[in-house]
This record gives sequence, structure tokens and C-alpha cells, in this order.
Amino acid sequence: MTFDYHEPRSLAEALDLLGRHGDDAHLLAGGTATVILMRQGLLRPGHVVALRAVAELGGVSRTADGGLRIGAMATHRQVERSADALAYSPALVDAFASVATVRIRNQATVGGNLAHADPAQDPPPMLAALGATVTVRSPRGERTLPVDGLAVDHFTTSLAHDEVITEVLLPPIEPGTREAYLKFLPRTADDYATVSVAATMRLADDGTIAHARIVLGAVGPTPIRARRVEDAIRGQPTRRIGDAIAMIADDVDPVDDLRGSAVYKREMARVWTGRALAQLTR
Amino acid sequence: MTSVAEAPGGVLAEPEYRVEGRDKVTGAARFAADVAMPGMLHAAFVASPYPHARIVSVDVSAARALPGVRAVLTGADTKPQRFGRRLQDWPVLCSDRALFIGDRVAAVAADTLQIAAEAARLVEVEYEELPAILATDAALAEGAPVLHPDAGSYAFLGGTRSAPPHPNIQGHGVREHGDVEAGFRASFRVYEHTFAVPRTHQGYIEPRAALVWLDGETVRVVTTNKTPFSLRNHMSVSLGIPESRIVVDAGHIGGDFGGKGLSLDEFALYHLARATGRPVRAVTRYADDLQATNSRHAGTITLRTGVDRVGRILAHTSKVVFDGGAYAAGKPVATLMPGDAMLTLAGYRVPAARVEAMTVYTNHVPAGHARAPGQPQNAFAAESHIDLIARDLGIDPLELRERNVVRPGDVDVTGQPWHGTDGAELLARLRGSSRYAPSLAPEGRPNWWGWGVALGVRHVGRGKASLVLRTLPAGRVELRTGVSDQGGGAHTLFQRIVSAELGIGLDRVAVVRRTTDAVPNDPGVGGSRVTPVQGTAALDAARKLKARLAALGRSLEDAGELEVTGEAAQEAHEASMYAYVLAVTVDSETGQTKIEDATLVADVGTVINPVALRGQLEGGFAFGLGQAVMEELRVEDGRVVTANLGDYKLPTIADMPRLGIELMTERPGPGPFGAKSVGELANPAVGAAVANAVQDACGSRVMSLPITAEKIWALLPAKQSR
Amino acid sequence: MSSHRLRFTLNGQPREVAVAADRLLIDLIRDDCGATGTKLGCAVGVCGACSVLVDGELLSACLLPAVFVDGRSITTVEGLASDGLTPLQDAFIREGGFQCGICTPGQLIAATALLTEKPRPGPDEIRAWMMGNLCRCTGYYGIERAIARAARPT
Amino acid sequence: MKFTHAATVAAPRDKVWARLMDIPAAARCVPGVASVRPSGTDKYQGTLAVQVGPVRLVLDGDLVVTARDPSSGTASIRADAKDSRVGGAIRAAMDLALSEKEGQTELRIATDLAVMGRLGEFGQAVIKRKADQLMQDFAECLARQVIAR
Repeated sequence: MTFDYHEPRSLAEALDLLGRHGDDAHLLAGGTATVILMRQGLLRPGHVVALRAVAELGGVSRTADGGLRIGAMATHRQVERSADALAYSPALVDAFASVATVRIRNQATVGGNLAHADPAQDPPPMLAALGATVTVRSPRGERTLPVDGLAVDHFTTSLAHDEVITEVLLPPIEPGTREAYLKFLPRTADDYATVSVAATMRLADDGTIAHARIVLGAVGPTPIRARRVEDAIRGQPTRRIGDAIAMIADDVDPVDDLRGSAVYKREMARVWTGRALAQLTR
Repeated sequence: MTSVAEAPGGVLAEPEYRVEGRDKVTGAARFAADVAMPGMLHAAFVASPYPHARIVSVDVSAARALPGVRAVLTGADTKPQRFGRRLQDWPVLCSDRALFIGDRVAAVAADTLQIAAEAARLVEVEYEELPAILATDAALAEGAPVLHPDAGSYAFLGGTRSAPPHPNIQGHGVREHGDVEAGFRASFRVYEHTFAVPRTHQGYIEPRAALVWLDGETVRVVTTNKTPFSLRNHMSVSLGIPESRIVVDAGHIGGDFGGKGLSLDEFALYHLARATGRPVRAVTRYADDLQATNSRHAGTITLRTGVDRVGRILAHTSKVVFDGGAYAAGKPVATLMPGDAMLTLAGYRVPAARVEAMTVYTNHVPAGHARAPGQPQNAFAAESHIDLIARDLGIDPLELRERNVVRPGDVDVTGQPWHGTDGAELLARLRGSSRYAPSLAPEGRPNWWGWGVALGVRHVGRGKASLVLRTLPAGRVELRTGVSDQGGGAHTLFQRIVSAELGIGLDRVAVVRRTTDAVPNDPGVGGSRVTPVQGTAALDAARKLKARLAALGRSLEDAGELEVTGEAAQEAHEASMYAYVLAVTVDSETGQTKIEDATLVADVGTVINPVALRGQLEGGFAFGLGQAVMEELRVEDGRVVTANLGDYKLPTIADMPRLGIELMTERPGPGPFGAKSVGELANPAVGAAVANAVQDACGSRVMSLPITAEKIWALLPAKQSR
Repeated sequence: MSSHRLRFTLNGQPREVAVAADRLLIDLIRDDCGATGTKLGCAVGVCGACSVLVDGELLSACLLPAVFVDGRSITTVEGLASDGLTPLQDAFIREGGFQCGICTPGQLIAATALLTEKPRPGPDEIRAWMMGNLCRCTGYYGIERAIARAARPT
Repeated sequence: MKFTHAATVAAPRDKVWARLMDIPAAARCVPGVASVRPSGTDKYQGTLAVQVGPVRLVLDGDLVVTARDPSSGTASIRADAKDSRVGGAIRAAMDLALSEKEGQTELRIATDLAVMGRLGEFGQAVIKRKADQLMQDFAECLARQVIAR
């Protein structure tokens, strides 16, 4: 682990450093994941570009349209404690507050979390369920892409090497929409989820399901959108949920690991999706 | 020899205030990794990536050429030296073969830890992979490779090793009493169950650390080892240096739980220090502590028990097979088994029994000692077994225990008359203080709330110890001891004992720990020994000082310079019992359990340190709970895959249920003022208590530890939906 | 490897130290500054033995690049009390908040941060906050009692 | 860790066998394999570049055909490779078996993979999935190549 450390003061400067050092450069946000990988010797960049001094990447605030903007360098704890985030969606705050421990949440950033693309993380499913997008900057300009789809594999995103996540934008939530984040922790309170479920749902005046979005964590190489279930319940009365959630087995793609066998996780995905949806229709 | 309470005086009623408390809450307490020396080098090791491999060649040239590297040693430099607590079978560095993933092949000393680690990476080792033994039955199968063909040449401390029945067996024992076959013939029912227990780690938060340097002819060692005098002996034998030239300094130890009686690095550090002429320190990465030190034994335990119509035990046989891993070095007991390997039905009256236990060499991480060695495994098996028998007979499990529990004078599973807790009294107390009310629901009709009971037994520690008490000006005294502080509260215990016996205020008794050259030999911390053995020595010292003062006709204030040596030889075979009642709820869809209520009744005798005693019981419960429901040092293809504390989970504060503790203090033990031991009293039985409560709640009988949600879920008679 | 000159305060004392880019805060505190009260346990941010306050914020010194503390103020266990013991430190001794003491510096730092944010925490708040600090000795009962005692109005 | 992969090729067994035993060509079917050159009888030397999340590996090593039996259509291959920068190594023992049915050939590969050194401390589940992916890609690519010829 021997590298040059850079602390640009602006995004332009950061992009310039990334351009100059190519894939020998690694971005450093809060550092909770990167430091461990570097310490293990698994990550050996020649240049580390820290974003902590780039002021424009901070902040958590409501947007003019009633949505929420989270700067990429906002820490989990800043989201957790933000009155604006709470007003926007208590479930979003729950998802951030579910991550590890206070100490980690004080250090880990929202952008770093998304870029790390750990499929067992708590915030990405909730952000995806809320229809969040990320704004990404590179020397080629700025683009926007949905959080749902940012991760393409375990620890792998669709971002190019010289792209930097600058912010997460959450759209305004339609009135009547309810959200939930549930995390199944069968071993201990401080663990990665065996399965987690983020869901949003809105019922029409006639009691049928007008909108549902369900995203699961820890049961695939990326957060998994339960599209089959969503499609099956859209427009249907809530009593159809029970049958529909059985389809979750085809949406998820879990592996055996320390937090459960694939068989168990598949079943738990069904159980916890059912619980999340029950909470939203109660 | 008992020293029953002679009115210990008011001191024992005073609030307890740890003698080292201030140092520990201000950061002043010095642990081994905190010690640095001028010119100190840092060590790193090269570890085998194979579970079993021949070392074809080791090329250290690139590592040596790295700037800042001061020495690189291989097995060729240290052979044939091996170390171990009893059988010295673990090579200082491997020279011909590596026997597990993590076995050390080379050692580096460099100016910084980073350079040392980089140099370790640059050591080129050519291995020829050999067939690995990754299961105990494979070790005993015909044609299995013999892992220690030269075992006959290994040193065995303090006696001769009895010849094992198979070259891949570390230790083996059979014990029989009564007419076992007749007992089974007379039985109304005979039950046989097999249980599996995983490897677990002691889980101390402080990884091992050691610092070694040469001070003229003297080898100085700062270490996390909790038995400094034993380490001195091990180093003397392994390295061929007289004990008089080795000084071991083991001060505050950041948790031990049995694991830190075995030292690994100190031996290679000595060679590095000698090669460089500089102090050399090694601080184990926690990942390496998990992967390559000494864990609790995994094993398979088969119990067979015959009972009469009312459930009274008539005969018992058991077979305990423990995976000892690549080396037996971590086991200090002459049998080379965990101390209680053969105690398979502890706490019961057993008229006839044949118990067989063994530890087997494999190419896994070595297994050694861990809090109450052998007991958590056997208690899980036995207390689950008893519950299964009770349920099959339709008898309340607590009642079945009441019918069989040992009382003084009964013959227990060892064939010896029982000296210790009156089990009937203990269980009566348990019934009285808990809300125990099992449902005994027929299988398939779970009510998701269940009660579980389990009892446990632990000996009161034995052994010899001595320490020194001397007078100081102004009526004060100082007690000098070699006992390290691993957190049990030994020094505060000594202070309170001396203070009580001399009838002086706590502030007049100072306790100081000294290195191995400055105090008499001490057996170290472990084996539930400190209170009954070293505590008795402290009491003896106080009594001797009192006698000297009386003989001289002086008071403590005008005592002059007096010094006495307190001694203890505690050989009484005495044991204490404890029992739990747990109430759990089980989530019908996920198998997740929650402990709703826990009651512990423990026979502790006289209480000297009330805060420390409660802490040992509470901490023992937490330790047992972790190993009951979440801990498993999982090994796949020989590799430990739970290699950090993110994957090897220890309980957090948020995982702990309410715990009610009731102490039995009426029956004095063999310790000072009638004290007993509590350090290993509370952890072993938790696993079975949970397993029993889970079955009571939902019908799932989990036959292996840890009792995970998934195991319970997989066994649910009917996967209920809400 | 780049080198960086850092200015910060450690327990109120101004410090100036040059570190290599890969230095971690735990090594800066323990090795460069000689303040060994803060302990290294798991080294992956789980156990909390290395808990420190940086500008009052609770962080893991084993995960924090040393360069991140430039211009900031660090509090470790050595800096909790200016004179004598804090009520929290005293409560840890009286209530059995520690045994071996290796996790204690981290527990005290974490609990100090908790009491700063919530001077009268309830049991659930204590548990939610303190779950990042592992203790193998006490079973946490003594720690919980100690924090509750320190939070009690005197 | 053990895996089994299979791919069906619309070609007779002999043709698939010939392709499979052209090791340098077959190895190029593993995504990330740079060069594979013979280094002795049934011995090859090669490099595999693979990225597992943020961890980039360049595995240098040897490939040895330890057994081959054209009559039964089975072969065993052992690969040992290491990344000296990261300090990790892999060892894979692969048993390949071809069986022909109605003009189609089924290729089955049973792999026993060991990941060693620091590399193994990176999540086992991730490594497993990556290896699984590589081997499946390999089987499918091989199938395509045989048909293309």
C-alpha cells in the first residue's frame, strides 16, 4: 500500500486528477470500505483521490419540487439525522440508520456506499424503491442514471473509471404513498442482512394497488427489483399480495454464505416481502 | 483443606473498587501491544496457503533485499525446535511440511510493520501439496497420512506421553465404572443421540502480541500470555535456554478465555531478536488470530443412556471425538484433551458408565483451550440428551433432572463420589426463582413460546501457588504476585482478602504484579484457579503476617520490615453447579429466536468481590449465548472463512436479554473464607438451555451448535404462515 | 508515496506530525503520538476498541486515514478527564463496566459521545448506540448499568 | 469450492475433443486469459486477468493436463496461478467429460477451486460467483467456437 494522496478542493480538480492517473487512481470518500481493502493489500492504487474537501458534494436538502437531494459526500449519519430526510421519508431514514453502527455511519458516505456496490448494503434498495437517481460527472459532462441499475454485479457498478457520483436525487413522493424498509438480522444486531426489503406502495381510492415498487437487498449480486411481484399486484386488491409474493423466488438469486443458505434466503425473501407489504397495507 | 468463614470482617461488605480500575478507565493500563522499545523492529510471518504441503524450497533473497528488512528466518534456522504447553509438537517455523492453512514457514523482522509485511509477501515458497485430512474420521481411516511421523521425538513436559492408539490421535481416554451392560439390560428405555459442535474462537478483543529482546544474556519477553511462568518454561525447553535467563512480563491481558495460555510468536521472535540484536515485536492481525492460533475444539459427541420407568439413569456410554487440528500444542493437560472431554453427563448420578474421548490430528487450525475446555461441547450434548429423554418419557425435563441430579456422596459419571453442590437444592432454588412452565406441547402443535432448562458443573480450581506479602511504613502492606490481570479481578480479590484478614482498610493494602524474576512461581490465570488457589495463598500470607506480628508482639504500625510468603496447595476435588431457565419465542416463519427471559442460579459460596463475581456470571452467560446462537469458526476446504469480526459474530449489547441471577452462598467452598470459583461457571450450559427452549417452543430439535434461525426453520414441523 | 504534514490537536494539545499517505489514525495516535490508550482490535471497524472523537464525532481510528484529521481535534480516553475521573469513568469502575479493560477506552469514548448527544438515554437508546462496541468480558450488563448511573441526575 | 458446468455443442464428440485439447486456443475462451504458451509436454504457461469488484488480479501460472483419455472423452487439468502483487493464489482441478447423444456433445466440467492467501479473505461468496461465471462463460464460448469452425 504505497500511493500518492490527493485532496482536490473542487470537482473539476478531482476529475482532472482522475483523467491524469487513469485507472491507477482510486476515489476515496468516507473510506470505510476502501481502507480495509487497501490494508488487506487487495487494492493497490498508485493514486488516491479523496473527495472530502470538495464542498459541492455535501449536504442533504429538499428540492424545489418536493424531492430530496443528498450530496454524494453526505455521511449516512447526516441523512439519518436530517430533518429534511425524515420529512421526505421516514423509511429512507430507517434504511440509513440500519447500516452497521453509529461509528461507521459517521464515516461512510452515501456516494461511497453506492460506488462500492455491496449487494448486502441497506441504502441502495431503499433508494431504488423510492425511484432515486444519481448524478454523475466526468470530463465528458454530466449524466443521470437510476440507482436501480447502478450496480451491475457484486461490488461493480456501470460507472466508467473517470465518473464521479456527485449527488443522489429523490423525486417527490406522490401523496398517499407509504414506504417501508425491513432488515432481517437472525444472528446479531450488527450484521449484514440475510435479506432486506425496501418497498413503496400507494393504494388507489378503490383500494386497489396503484403503485408498488419492491427492491430486495442481499439476495443477488446487486439489489434485486421484484418486478414480477410488482406487475402481479399492480391494479389488484391488496388481498392478492399473498399469492403474488411467491413469485419472488424467481426474482431473487441468492448464494449460500454465512448469513444463510440460498434456499433459506429465497424463502426469507418471500416472508419479508410479505411483511413489508403487510406493513404498507395495514 | 478448607478455610471456612471465620467472620471475614466488614471489608467484604464494602463496595468493590478495582485496584487497576483507574488505569483502565484513563488509558494508562499498559497492554503488551502498547510497549515499544527504542530501535524496535516489527515482525511478520509467511503462512502456508495449503492445509497440507511439503515445503520444497524457500527463497528469501527478494525479501532480504528489501530496504528496511533486518532478518528473514525460515524453518531451516529454527529446526528442530517446537513449542507447546504439554506436547511440544508445533514447529517454531515449519521446515519440512506445513500442516494447516496459516502454519508459519518464515519470519521477517523489519523497521516497520509495512516493510515486514511486504517482505513476507516477497518470500518465495515452493510447496508440493499433499493430501489433506479435513475430518476426524479421515484421520483414522486406513491409509490416512500420518501427520506427525516423528511424534516420538517431541518433548512432553512434566512426564511421559502415553502411547496413543493411532498415530493421528493426540490424546485418548476411556473411563469405566459399574456394570454398564447390566445397567442397559435393566433399562426400561435406552436412548442414543449424536450431537455436533463447531470450532469457536475465544473472541478476546485484544489480539495476541509479544515483544522479545536480549538484555545481555537475559531474554526479556513482554507478552499477552496469561501464564508467564509456564511460558518461561516452554521457552526454556523449546529454545534450550535456562529459565533463569528468561524474564516474562505479562501485565494486563485484553481477554484470555483460555486461548492465551499458548504462545506462538515468542519463539520465532527470540530468533529474530538474536539475529538482529534488536527488540522485535509482533502484533497478530485479528484475521490471523481467528485463522491460525488455537480455537475451541469442534467435535462429534454420541451419548447413550439407559433409564428406568421413572427416568432414573441406570447406565451411560459416550464417545467424544474432537478435531484437535494440526497440533496438540494448545492443550496443557497431560491427556492432550480438553480438560472436561470425558465429563459427558456431568451433574447426574450415574451408577454405571463407560466414557471414551479422543482428540484427533487433522489439517485444520489447531484446537486448544477455551473457557471451561470441553464443557460447552459436552454440556450441550448432555443437557440436550436429558431433555430428549424427558420429552420422550413424557416427564417434565426439570423433574427428570430433579430425579437424577447428584447430591453429595452420590457417584457421578466419573465413578467418583460427588463433592460439591447439592444438586437437588440448586434445582429447587431454580424452580422457585424462575417462572418455569414448559408446555411439553406435542410435536406439530407449537405455541412459539418455550421454556428450556439446563444445568452445568465446573470444578473449583486446584493447584499450588505462592506470593509475597511485606510490610510498608505507616501500617501499610504490599502483596507481590506473579498473577497477570486478565480481567477477572485477581488483584482486587487479593486486596480484599488481605484487608479482611488483617482487619485493615483497603487503602492500606497495595497489590503489585511483578515479572517472573521477581516473584515466586505462579501457575497463572485459568482453570477456575485464582480465587481458590492464589486467593488461598493471599489468605495464608495474611495469616502468617499476623502470626509473625503476634510472635514479635508488634502491631502493623510498628512492624518494621517483615516479609512472608503465602502458600496454597488446593487439591480438594470439589465442584460447583449452576442452572439456567430460559424462555424463548420463535418466529414461526423465519425460525428466529428471541430470549425473553433468563434466570441463572449459581452456587458460588462466599462472595469476596461482588462486582467481579456478578460480572463473571453475566459475562459467562453472554459468552455462552454467543457460542449457543451465533458463533462458528467455519472452515471450508481447510480454510477459516470467518476471518474477521464482521463474519465471526460476537454478541453485541443489543443482543443481550434480561438476565436474573440468584446466588447460592450458604455452602462454603474450599477457597478463602469459603469462596468457590465462577470464571467458568456460567458459559457451558447456555447452548443446551436454548436448544431445549426452542424445542419446547416450536418442536424443532437442533442437534448442533450454533442454534441458528435457519436450522430451526429447516426443522419446523409445519412451516406456519401468519 | 506522498507525505503530508498534519496539524491537529490531541486531547487539547496542538500537534504537528508528518505522515505517509497510507497512515491510519490509529497509528498516528498510538505510534506517532505515543497515546496508547486507544486500542487496535479487529482492524475492520467492527469491535470499537479504537473509538475516538474527531471534532466530537465518534469514529473508528482503524478505518480513518490520518490525513483526514488535518485541522481537527481528536479526543481519546486519555483526554476524557482533565482532573480526576469523569462521572462516567467512575461509574464504569463501580458498576463493573469492564473486566480486562481492552475495550474500555472505546466504550468510554462511545458512551461519552452518547451522553453528549442524549444526556438521559433510555435503555434502548443505550443499546442502539453502544452496539458498535464489543466487550467479551462483561456481557454488557455492567456497561449498561454504568452508563445509566452516569446519566442519572445527581 | 466445487462447481459443475455444462454446455451442449451441436457437433460430434471427436470435433469437440480436438478443440478442447488445443489448450492454448481453448484457454482463450476463459474471459481475461491473455496468453497461453506451451512450456513442456502437456504443460502450459499463461496469465489470467480478472477483476472482482475493486480488486484487480493478474494471475500468472501453469496449466498441466494431468490425464487424458480420448476413448472415453475425459481429461483432467490442473491450474496453479498466483498474483504476487496482491499475495493470493488459486488452484483449480478440472475434470472434463464429453458425452455424445444424438449428434450433440455435452461438455461437463467439474471444478474444484481453492483460493489462497490474502485473496481468500475477500468474500468467499463473491469469489465463488465470479469463478462460477468464468467457468460458465468458458463452457459456452467453447461450444460456440466448435460450431463456428
